[in-house]
Amino acid sequence: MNDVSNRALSNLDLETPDKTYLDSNELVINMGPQHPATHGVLRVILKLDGEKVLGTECVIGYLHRGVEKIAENRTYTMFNPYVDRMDYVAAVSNGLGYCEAVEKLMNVEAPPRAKYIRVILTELNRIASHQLWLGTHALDIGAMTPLFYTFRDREEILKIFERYCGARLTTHAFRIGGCQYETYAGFEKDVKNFLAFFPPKIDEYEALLTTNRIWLERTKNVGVISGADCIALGVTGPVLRASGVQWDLRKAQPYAAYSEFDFEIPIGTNGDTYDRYLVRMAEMRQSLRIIEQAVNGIPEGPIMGKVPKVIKPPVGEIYHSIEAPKGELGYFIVSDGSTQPYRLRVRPPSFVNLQALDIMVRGLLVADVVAVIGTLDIVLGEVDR
Amino acid sequence: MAEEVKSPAPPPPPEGEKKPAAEKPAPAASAAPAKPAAPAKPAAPAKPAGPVPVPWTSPLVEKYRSQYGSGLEAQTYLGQNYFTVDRSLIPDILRLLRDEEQFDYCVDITAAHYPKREKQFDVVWILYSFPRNERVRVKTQIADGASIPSSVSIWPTANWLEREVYDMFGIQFDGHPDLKRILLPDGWKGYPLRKDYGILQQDKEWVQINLGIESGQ
Amino acid sequence: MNPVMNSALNSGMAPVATPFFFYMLAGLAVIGGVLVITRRNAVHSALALIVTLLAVAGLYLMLYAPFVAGVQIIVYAGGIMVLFLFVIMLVNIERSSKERRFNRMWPVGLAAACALLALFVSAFAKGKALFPDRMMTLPESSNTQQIATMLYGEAGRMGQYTFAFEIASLLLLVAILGAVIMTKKKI
Amino acid sequence: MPNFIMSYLGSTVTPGEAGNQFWALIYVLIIFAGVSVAVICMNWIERKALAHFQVRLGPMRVGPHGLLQPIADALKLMLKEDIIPSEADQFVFWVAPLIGLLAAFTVYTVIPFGPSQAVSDMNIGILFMLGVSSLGVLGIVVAGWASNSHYPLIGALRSSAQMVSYEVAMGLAVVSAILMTSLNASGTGTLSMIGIVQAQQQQGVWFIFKFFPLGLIAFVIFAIAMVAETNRAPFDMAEAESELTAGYHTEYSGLRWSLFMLAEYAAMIAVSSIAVTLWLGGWMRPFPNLLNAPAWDFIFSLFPGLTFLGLAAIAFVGTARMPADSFFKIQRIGLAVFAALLGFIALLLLAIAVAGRFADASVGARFRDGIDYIYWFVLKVAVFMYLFIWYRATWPRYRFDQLMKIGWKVMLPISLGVLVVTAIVGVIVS
Repeated sequence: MNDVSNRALSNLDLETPDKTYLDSNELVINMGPQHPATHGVLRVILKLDGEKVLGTECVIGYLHRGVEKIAENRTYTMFNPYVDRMDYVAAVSNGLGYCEAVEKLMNVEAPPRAKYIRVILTELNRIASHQLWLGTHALDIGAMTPLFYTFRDREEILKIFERYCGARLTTHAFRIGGCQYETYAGFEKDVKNFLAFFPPKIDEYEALLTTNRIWLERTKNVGVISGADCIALGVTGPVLRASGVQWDLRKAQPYAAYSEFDFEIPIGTNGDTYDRYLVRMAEMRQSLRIIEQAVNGIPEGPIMGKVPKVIKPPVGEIYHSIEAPKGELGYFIVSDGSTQPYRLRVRPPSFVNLQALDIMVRGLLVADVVAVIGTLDIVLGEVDR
Repeated sequence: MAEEVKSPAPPPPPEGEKKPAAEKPAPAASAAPAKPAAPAKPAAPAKPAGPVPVPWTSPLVEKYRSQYGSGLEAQTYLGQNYFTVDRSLIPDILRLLRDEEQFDYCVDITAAHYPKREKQFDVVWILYSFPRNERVRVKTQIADGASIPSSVSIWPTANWLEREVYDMFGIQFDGHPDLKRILLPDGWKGYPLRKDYGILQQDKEWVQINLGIESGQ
Repeated sequence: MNPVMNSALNSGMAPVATPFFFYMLAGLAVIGGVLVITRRNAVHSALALIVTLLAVAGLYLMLYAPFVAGVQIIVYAGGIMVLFLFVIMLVNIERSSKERRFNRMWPVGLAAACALLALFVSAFAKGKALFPDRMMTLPESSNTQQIATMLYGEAGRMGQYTFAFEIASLLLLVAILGAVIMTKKKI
Repeated sequence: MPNFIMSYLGSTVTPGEAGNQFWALIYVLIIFAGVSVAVICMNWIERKALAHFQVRLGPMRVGPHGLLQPIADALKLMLKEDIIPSEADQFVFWVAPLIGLLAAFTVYTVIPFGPSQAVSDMNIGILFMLGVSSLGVLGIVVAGWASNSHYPLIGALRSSAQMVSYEVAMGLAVVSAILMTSLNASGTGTLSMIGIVQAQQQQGVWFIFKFFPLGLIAFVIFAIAMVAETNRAPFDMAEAESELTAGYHTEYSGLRWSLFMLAEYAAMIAVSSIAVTLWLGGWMRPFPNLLNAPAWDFIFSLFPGLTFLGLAAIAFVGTARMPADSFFKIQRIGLAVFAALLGFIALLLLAIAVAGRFADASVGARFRDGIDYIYWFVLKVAVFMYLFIWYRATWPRYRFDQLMKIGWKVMLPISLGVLVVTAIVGVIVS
């Protein structure tokens, strides 16, 4: 443990001695904020020896919008759409976390049918997020084609979102207390169609990558992080699970209706990029399992709990977190009894996971930095908020 | 422009922090559910007061209370446990929580600003224990300008989290290896998540110098 | 009359070996050589050196030594110069271009150059005596095979230079191994 | 005058051999134009094929099925502002793309499209080709350095190391093929490109099948090395867009950038030509010794015409399948004209084939054979071009150290072993 902290703490000396860096073998280059492989506006300052990475420093905040400040100036209801803009590839998960946190603070609960709808949409969103990850990650490693395959199939999920709530990306699907919309006619059929449609597509992705020699060489033993390091660095989600820690908030502290479903938590053993790939691929299959159970067992009933028109939680504070596709997404809300949060803190998984980049890439090559950024699956909208 | 736009309804400095101490023994049993958020929904609009914090009793708390006495309060609110501890106890408590109670995962570090209070800031650690599958929050109050020991040596993950708190609230963390702004640019003046920082406020000087525009709005 | 055959007959055996081409290539080689030592920027010098090497390869072609010309291009222009550039790119051009170009050794260099010049002049003056006029016979197509015979010998017989060639190969092999050992910390 | 032209067309020697400089110049111009057109076609085919690999359509707007897209691109690139970074080394920055282009195109002087369809038959042909194509790396290295920027510099470093390394394995594979040329009565081999193909003809076997599997292994090594030599996926480290934005040509734009692209594609065609010449029988049609009756000659000489007929048919079908909307009127007409053009070329080629069969003039027959040779050569090269695209669609990118590991630790020993075994087997056989 101490070892980890030392490595994570060791400061980078990014000063270039006397501007003659070409003289020595050390090269400081700026990866980003405009760079094709930094997934947005991440800027990584790399200190290189030839192509070997001696150290990194992340410069973030280019997309900072002050979401937490905005929250203090909006009512609980008005703030709901803002959370979609953090991790915009998993907007549904963000909404679920926020709505559940406020519900918990108000001590109300969504009705079972709403919970099932939430589970279905959130798991679909998890698949969509993982698809986007897979496509961009493969593109970073040089395989162009999976990107187009995943976008093709992600379209089916977005169509379901669009039919359900009108939006495709920033869905704003849930409301505090339940769901705004009843499922549309044919929702279940659409979801079931997707359940039949998607498994062969996962096989297709895997046929392209899983046993591909180059893919194996590029991902095996790259960006290795141990489970203990993950915990010390607060890394959660598939990255933690790929390091062999079987921990998923859906099982550990079930929320929504997850306690009613039967699914497994896929884990890896080596904690390398390849294991993270396998874990996410397996998670997509598990998500399909959950969706299948949910859509078959979806109960009838109201979709909105008994919440007042004006959301006014009592004085107090609450922390609620869910398992977002990237890791633990938490909301810490302090209420002063008014209609606006007194303080709303988002615990963003991408932000915390990104911290592990440095110890994951030290000693690797530039090409691996790209692979590791891809495998961390960060979304800069969430890192910077 | 800078100051006129305050939050539309300036929230009163909540006394939520004081209240629990006063009402601690009172109607606890009726309102506070034991573990999950209870299905019993309060008929919300009528009753202003919801559930209130109740004392948290567990061997863990007893142990610490006997060790530290009055500097430490343990409470439960809506099934979530938290300590309110004196600032001086912070490094000890955090280290003990990790080393002896297996709270090996620091989920989050954050703060809240109460400008009308004497000790203006609440600093909150949200901890989780993998072996116990249990969360606990540790809260402390500090005054503006006061510093607080860094917990980076306890949980490496605290590095960026503390930097963000510093960035947003201006709270100093002693012993942090690299305490500088993280989300805002380095030369920025002001700490945006303080309550006296308006939502439209910005560091105009920085914007004009670095972006070459009059205003970022 | 077939114009193809016609032109082939008219131009004779050596259509390119004209004084014009010789002086052009020789001039290029000399200009390149001068540029190599006068440019402050090492990369410019390297490019000039490539020009020189290519011009010399052209001269080899004119001397009916196409194999040597090809090897010159592959080994020097294509291989060694790339490595040169590789190294040059890693040193700081800006600083080295500010340094004095000629150090205290320049009188020695000048003396060596003068001696070489004197040698050339004397060779040119006594050329008739040293090299009998027009004794060189043009090989019918290529000297590649002759080189091979000299180096490797013909069936059952050792070549003129086989031993020297093998020694040189061995020397290079040793040099390669030495380089590998010196640069690699752990083998 | 026609006699004059026919004597060129029906000549049995290359212009270089004949020493006719004017004729050589014509050939050079034809090859330059031909390669440029080939690069343009390749550009379109690559985008279309890649698009269809990736469940999308590719260019569809400029011209029917995007047929005019390369031309539009070329125009755009020519008209773009020519940006030279202020900190760049102006002269070197300017000269770098020219080096690459020059090296890529000079190679074509010795590529034999037929026994006499080459600019010159140098007796060190293959050596010259390897040497000149290895000069191409200079352009890349110098471009990366002159940009005075980090990503191009890293790209250039990678590229130079990569190309120098793979040249070794490539050269050894080539030598093992050259060894095979000496397996004749006189025991002397040849470095001449034409000579190598003729040796395959004499021995009655493509060198890829010679001493099976030795020839095949050498060929495979060459086929891998040539992908690395041309910086194409999965060895496109020098321009890996996800790591180095665009590698050595990050700072280049407009015409200069397009020169790099032109050089890259020209180099791809050149190395494919080497592979075809050395292992796949060059210009020879399938089974030239087995099926050598004049009737077979005639049947095989129909292939070029039939190919164009097929292309014309595809274009016609495409025209018929276009939506009937008036919006597509111009596109439909354009495609129909294109199809008609292809059809016309097809008919011309068929007419030449028929004329060559029945005209007794030897010149006419040789002219027909010339088209035949070029057709088969281009067809074989086209297969390689398609493989380049296929690789790019399928594989992720190697990491630099892995690439070097493969080059030095796998390919070099194998090619060395193949060379030695080929020599031993050759001695035993002869």
